[in-house]
Amino acid sequence: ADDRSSIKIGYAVSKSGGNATGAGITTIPNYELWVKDVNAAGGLELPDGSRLPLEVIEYDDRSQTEEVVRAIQRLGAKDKVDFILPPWGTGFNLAVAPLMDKFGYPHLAVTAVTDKAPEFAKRWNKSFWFLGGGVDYAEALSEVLSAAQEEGQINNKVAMISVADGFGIDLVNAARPALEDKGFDLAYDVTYPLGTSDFAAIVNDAKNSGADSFIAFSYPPGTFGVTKQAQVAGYNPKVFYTGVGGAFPVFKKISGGQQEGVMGIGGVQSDSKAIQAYFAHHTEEIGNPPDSWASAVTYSSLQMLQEAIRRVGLDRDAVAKELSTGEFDTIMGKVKLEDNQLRTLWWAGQWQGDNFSAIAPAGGTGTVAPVIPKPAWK
Amino acid sequence: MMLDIRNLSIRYGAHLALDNATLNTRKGETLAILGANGAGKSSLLKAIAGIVPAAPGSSVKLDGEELLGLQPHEIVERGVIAVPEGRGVFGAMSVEENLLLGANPKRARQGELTRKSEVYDLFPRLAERRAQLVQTMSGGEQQMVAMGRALMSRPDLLLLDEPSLGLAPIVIGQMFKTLKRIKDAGLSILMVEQNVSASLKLADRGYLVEAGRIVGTGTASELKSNDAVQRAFLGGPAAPALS
Amino acid sequence: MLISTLMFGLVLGGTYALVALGLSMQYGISRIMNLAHGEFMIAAAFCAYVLFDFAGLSPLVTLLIAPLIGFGLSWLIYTVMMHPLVKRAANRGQLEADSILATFGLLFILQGIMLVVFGSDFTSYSYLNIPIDIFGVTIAVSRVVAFGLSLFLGLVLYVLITRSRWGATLRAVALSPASAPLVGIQVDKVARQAFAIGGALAASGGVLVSMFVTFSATGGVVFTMKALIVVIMGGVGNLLGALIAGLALGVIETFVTSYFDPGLSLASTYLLFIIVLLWRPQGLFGSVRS
Amino acid sequence: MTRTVLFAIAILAGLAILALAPAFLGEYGLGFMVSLMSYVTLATAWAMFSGPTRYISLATVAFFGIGAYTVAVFNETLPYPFVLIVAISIGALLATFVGFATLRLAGVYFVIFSFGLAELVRQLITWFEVNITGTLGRYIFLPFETRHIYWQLLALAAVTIGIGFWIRQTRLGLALKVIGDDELVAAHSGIALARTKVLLFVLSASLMTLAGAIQSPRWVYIEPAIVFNPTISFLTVIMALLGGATRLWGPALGVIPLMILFEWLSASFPDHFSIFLGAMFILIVFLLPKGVLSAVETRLARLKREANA
Amino acid sequence: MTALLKLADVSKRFDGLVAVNQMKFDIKKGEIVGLLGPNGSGKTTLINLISGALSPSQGSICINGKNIAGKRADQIARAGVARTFQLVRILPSMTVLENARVPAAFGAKAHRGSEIDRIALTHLKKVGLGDKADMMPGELTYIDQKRLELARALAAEPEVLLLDEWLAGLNPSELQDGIALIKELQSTGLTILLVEHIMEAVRALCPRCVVMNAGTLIADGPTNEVLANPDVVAAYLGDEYDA
Ligand SMILES: Nc1ncnc2c1ncn2[C@@H]1O[C@H](COP(=O)(O)OP(=O)(O)OP(=O)(O)O)[C@@H](O)[C@H]1O
Ligand SMILES: Nc1ncnc2c1ncn2[C@@H]1O[C@H](COP(=O)(O)OP(=O)(O)OP(=O)(O)O)[C@@H](O)[C@H]1O
Ligand SMILES: [Mg+2]
Ligand SMILES: [Mg+2]
Repeated sequence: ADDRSSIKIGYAVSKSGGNATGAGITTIPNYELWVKDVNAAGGLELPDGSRLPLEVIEYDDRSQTEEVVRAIQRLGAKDKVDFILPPWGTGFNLAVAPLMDKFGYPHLAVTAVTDKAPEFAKRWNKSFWFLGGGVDYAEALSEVLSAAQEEGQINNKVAMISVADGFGIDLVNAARPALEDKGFDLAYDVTYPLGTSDFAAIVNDAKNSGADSFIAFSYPPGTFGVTKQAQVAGYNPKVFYTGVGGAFPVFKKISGGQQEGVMGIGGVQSDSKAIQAYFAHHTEEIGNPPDSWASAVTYSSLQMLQEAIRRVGLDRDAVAKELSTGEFDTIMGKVKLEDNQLRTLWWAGQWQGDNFSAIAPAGGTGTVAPVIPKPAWK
Repeated sequence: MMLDIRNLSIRYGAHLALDNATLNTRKGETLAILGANGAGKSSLLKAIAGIVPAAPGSSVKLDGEELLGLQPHEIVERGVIAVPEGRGVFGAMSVEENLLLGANPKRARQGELTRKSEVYDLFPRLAERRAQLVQTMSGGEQQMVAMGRALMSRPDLLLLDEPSLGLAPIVIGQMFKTLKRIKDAGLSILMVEQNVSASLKLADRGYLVEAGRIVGTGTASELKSNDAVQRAFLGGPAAPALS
Repeated sequence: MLISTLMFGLVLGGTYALVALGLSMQYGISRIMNLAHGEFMIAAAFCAYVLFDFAGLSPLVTLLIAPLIGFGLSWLIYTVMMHPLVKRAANRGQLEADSILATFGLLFILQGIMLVVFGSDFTSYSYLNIPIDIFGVTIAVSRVVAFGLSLFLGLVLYVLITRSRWGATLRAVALSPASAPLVGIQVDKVARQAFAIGGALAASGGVLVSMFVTFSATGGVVFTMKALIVVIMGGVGNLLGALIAGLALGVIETFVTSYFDPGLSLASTYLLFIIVLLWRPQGLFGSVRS
Repeated sequence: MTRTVLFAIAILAGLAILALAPAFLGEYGLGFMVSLMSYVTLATAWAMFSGPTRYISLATVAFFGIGAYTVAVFNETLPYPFVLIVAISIGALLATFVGFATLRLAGVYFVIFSFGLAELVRQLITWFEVNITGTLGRYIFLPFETRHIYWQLLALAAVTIGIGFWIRQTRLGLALKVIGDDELVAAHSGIALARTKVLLFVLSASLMTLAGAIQSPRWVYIEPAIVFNPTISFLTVIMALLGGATRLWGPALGVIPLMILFEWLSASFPDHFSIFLGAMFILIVFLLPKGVLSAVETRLARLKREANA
Repeated sequence: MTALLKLADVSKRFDGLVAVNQMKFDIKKGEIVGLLGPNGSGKTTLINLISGALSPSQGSICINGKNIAGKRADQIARAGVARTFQLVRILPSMTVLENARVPAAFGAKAHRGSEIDRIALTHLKKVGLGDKADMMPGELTYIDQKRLELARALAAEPEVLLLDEWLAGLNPSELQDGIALIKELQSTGLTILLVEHIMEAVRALCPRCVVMNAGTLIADGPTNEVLANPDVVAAYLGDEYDA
């Protein structure tokens, strides 16, 4: 912090192309919000108490891996930014991981769901993995279902559909043994291709399977398609679980205001003051509320970065070390990474009232009890 | 006077295909344009029909109104119908549809059905093949379609580019008879034809084109007995006895 | 089971046909392979969404307005952008290449504008997402409406194009634009008309689809591709062909989903498409000819 | 003769300079060169078949993706050179099959067929992975730095252009041109249509497959949706058309300005990239109707004429 | 002397239509035979069958005793059959010379290197296009395009040449040149099957004619006899034709 007048932050995200929707909901608004917040406070605070404003360099990776790789090379080698924020998506985070490592940037891989996170955290020791792996979500869900079954709320049949991409398959591969372990019978279990737009036949078959629990390890817009189709078909399983998108604010509109009781991946501690403030702040600044899964995690990761810099300065090795070992106050509460991974995460949530509240891990901080059965669609 | 062409020049890039041609037809007259290959005959017809642009300074007037600068479809609406080289039929459509389209110009809507049956009388082959796709027909049959379609447009002036090309002798005979009938009905015809003897039999007057210039004109009988025409067009060295 | 599969398939196929009709006109008649077709649909979908969400206007009302805008806009685009290309093109191949490039550019512009205006979020609203029982099968009314309309539009246009004189001029322009002027057809005007009608169809398709599909600014390509496949399968410019091909795709997809494996549903459509092309290289029903 | 020698020397010198690029280009510049070489290979290989025959193929990414995917599947079990051989074999096999299957298709039917093919391959691989192997998403951990990948791609691009040059010298090139003009005439002149077309298609596809295989280690994580991204096919077509698909150097010359344009736009207008890109495209179509190469040539010819005058 | 080209029971059906029906005739080496018939009688179809553009529904077509029926066009071309097209087909993006180079490189002899250029130029000169070698074929007149097509067929150095109305569209004096050109070709030992509607040319060139009507052979023999045959007159020549 000698003669510099700002801190350069760079990132490359999908602003166009197929990934723009995902990035546009979870990643970009939070980056913008954070930069705004920091600069409004006079800049990023350094150990000596001085503040330097953030200067942002952003690129559009156009949803192409090669582009995101190149953009990171550009940020690291040409723009020589001080810190690089991660791109959106599992694949993209993995694609940039070796480069981030090579350039020595701490890599806060937030929107990456992978069971190999422990391995990766070792391979690239400045990488941090925030969103767990398929096994975590699948096991948490099977816990929820198993508890409900023990209560006699649902039968032991499950209808499960999954989208044929890395995310859906990771989850379904983990869910099968987890559910069977708990004595569930997979009455219907199919995988549909990415890009499927019509779920009439699938929902119909799921309905006919006699299962009380319906699980869709889906991606938007599939998540929305399944929901609408379930409403049309009058499909009212006692548990209705969807994948990505179920926790998006737009889900309320998509379900025609009938989101109550719908479960999904993610969830937040909706009674936490910090989270409520964050939601309000986000809505005010960005124009719409954040999603209730990875948005808060994204913002928290940025808060961690900010705090680490405040503690140790701009030295990237030191920041990485601090992120790895320190404890941080974030909107998600106190956060401490374990082996460079965020493990204190909410794995499943449910729409209760206006909030998508965390319901798993059972008994974890801020989780609420699931409401089963879900009220029928009107 | 019906068609009045003055100083018509046509350029393809640097190449002057037609050089200051001046010619005219009277109403009901049939003109034959004679000339060697590449002389510029087809280009002349195309310019009248508006398919190729004329060089500045040219003028083509129909009943006193300038045609140059009009779009081809506007020229069609004035009754000038062309059957260009290569015929321009709608290959992927049926015979019937080609004729229907022939009657597309507004001027041709009236009396469409009678004209169609006239055309079918004229070319019974077409009547047999109403529904056949034109592209699957023989070359001669396609020529009939083109002629039939032009007649459907109720032309005042027909521009024919080598109408007998590829037709069997029996059909050529019939066609010239038909053209005679068309002519007698009062239509004007401007015809490029290599079958010189047949065309001079039909035509009232003719023009000789050579290398883009009009080098001679005369009545059909004058041309028939003209030495140069004899040599060039009526059999050349094979028929010197005629001169 | 069989009945329900068939019904689901037909209704889905109706959507495919709907998506394809506009492109069939634009590509089949005007010879413009409009890669921005899907973006047009998305724009219409946003239009329906905004009017519904903020002005409470029923999409069925929008369905009367949007096609007019689509028509006008496409008219303009043809005049300003496509016409010079058409005039310049020495042959069909040249025009094809040029129009692919130009409409690819248009695609990005439209997508970019929508990204700026509407953001990248998924957008959806529910209208007529209410069940109706047909032959004991429960289907969303919105989809039935879309199905009915695509059937209606497809058939009406088909009849017009194959039976009327106006249709014959359209086909003449499609088949041999060089010969059309000989029979007094103003090629430029007809091609513009067809392109504009294609735009109107795309707009109505977009409005209808918006009632039951979640869309986003970047999602147009999916529609374009489906449309292209349907158009080609049915025969370029052949609206009845497009209708039947669309329905066939929907039915096959649903049958594979129900009786075989949903994982192969999309593969099966491509497979069907490829088999059809190999079997009948000019599409199921040939091109524009009757 | 001396001209040919000079030309050969110039080419070799150019290659040598390019090969030394890692020494003076930073990581960023090198990354840019990797993309550049990759697209030069793809566009040149594309034009090898599609230029003369005028069959616009959107199957580029089918082969590119197969290359990448093969590396993802075998990189842990086979030595790298063998992986490349496997990739090229699979690509060539598919191309042979597709080549023969599509012989009867022309024009836009071929265009959409080739697009459908890419999607079909992607769907089938996905299905296979989901149902048979149960892994979707594979990892490539090969010890390659950017410069290693760059050198491989540079060599591949050079080979591709070399093959293009060689074809032009042979009867094969002439045969292709005739096929592009009129297949019937070609056949009646004694050209074996099927064999010629398939041969070229396979050659072109094999090069594309290799490009994908070589580039893939850059992405670490491979999923069908990532490697079968249709954008790659579209960009390849556009670059080749922009440069001039019927010329040897055309496609390469189309790649360079577009890559620079992309780079500039995505840095200068990250939020409006699409709009500017689209506008640029339309401008290009209108201003350079015959491609960059011929525009450059006309300009040069005019300069020469003015100099002489 | 055995037949160079021998057709036995050759038929071709299109959907319902029998375009060629059990055609049967032989052509000896060096012979020049006229193939006549009304429009749509199947002449072009027969040419297509012999040259491999279409494959026969039944029958055999032998060249030098080898059956080529059903072989691909390129195989037949390499077996020594060359053809022209009724509607000219040039290769528009290649120069005149390149057009002619193609068969020299791929035809029966498959020449290499500079030999290709030599052969191509020789044949261009032969048809009178020697000075237009560097033009684009689109700039040629229709007739010159036909010349180019002939040159292209000749550059394949075939044994059998199939001419589909190659003389159509020539004016009378050009016709004489054309006839002389074909005579010259024949004198080099080329075997020619010639489809033509111009009787003058047929008489001048072909000692023997084969006549088709509706796909069927109706006459085969010396030209004078054939043209006097009442069936031929009725179907093809018409009363007007003053033989
Ligand atoms: N589109 C064109 N581009 C360039 N030159 C052309 C074009 N069309 C014709 N020409 C040239 O113009 C001249 C006249 O051509 P035109 O077709 O009018 O001759 P024509 O008298 O009809 O000959 P033919 O009897 O062979 O049909 C020829 O030299 C020809 O090469
Ligand atoms: N591909 C096809 N499909 C259907 N019918 C066809 C096809 N090709 C030719 N025919 C028909 O076969 C018959 C013979 O046609 P062909 O072209 O051989 O006649 P031709 O004797 O060459 O006539 P012309 O002297 O007019 O050129 C015609 O009636 C034609 O309509
Ligand atoms: Mg002419
Ligand atoms: Mg014929």
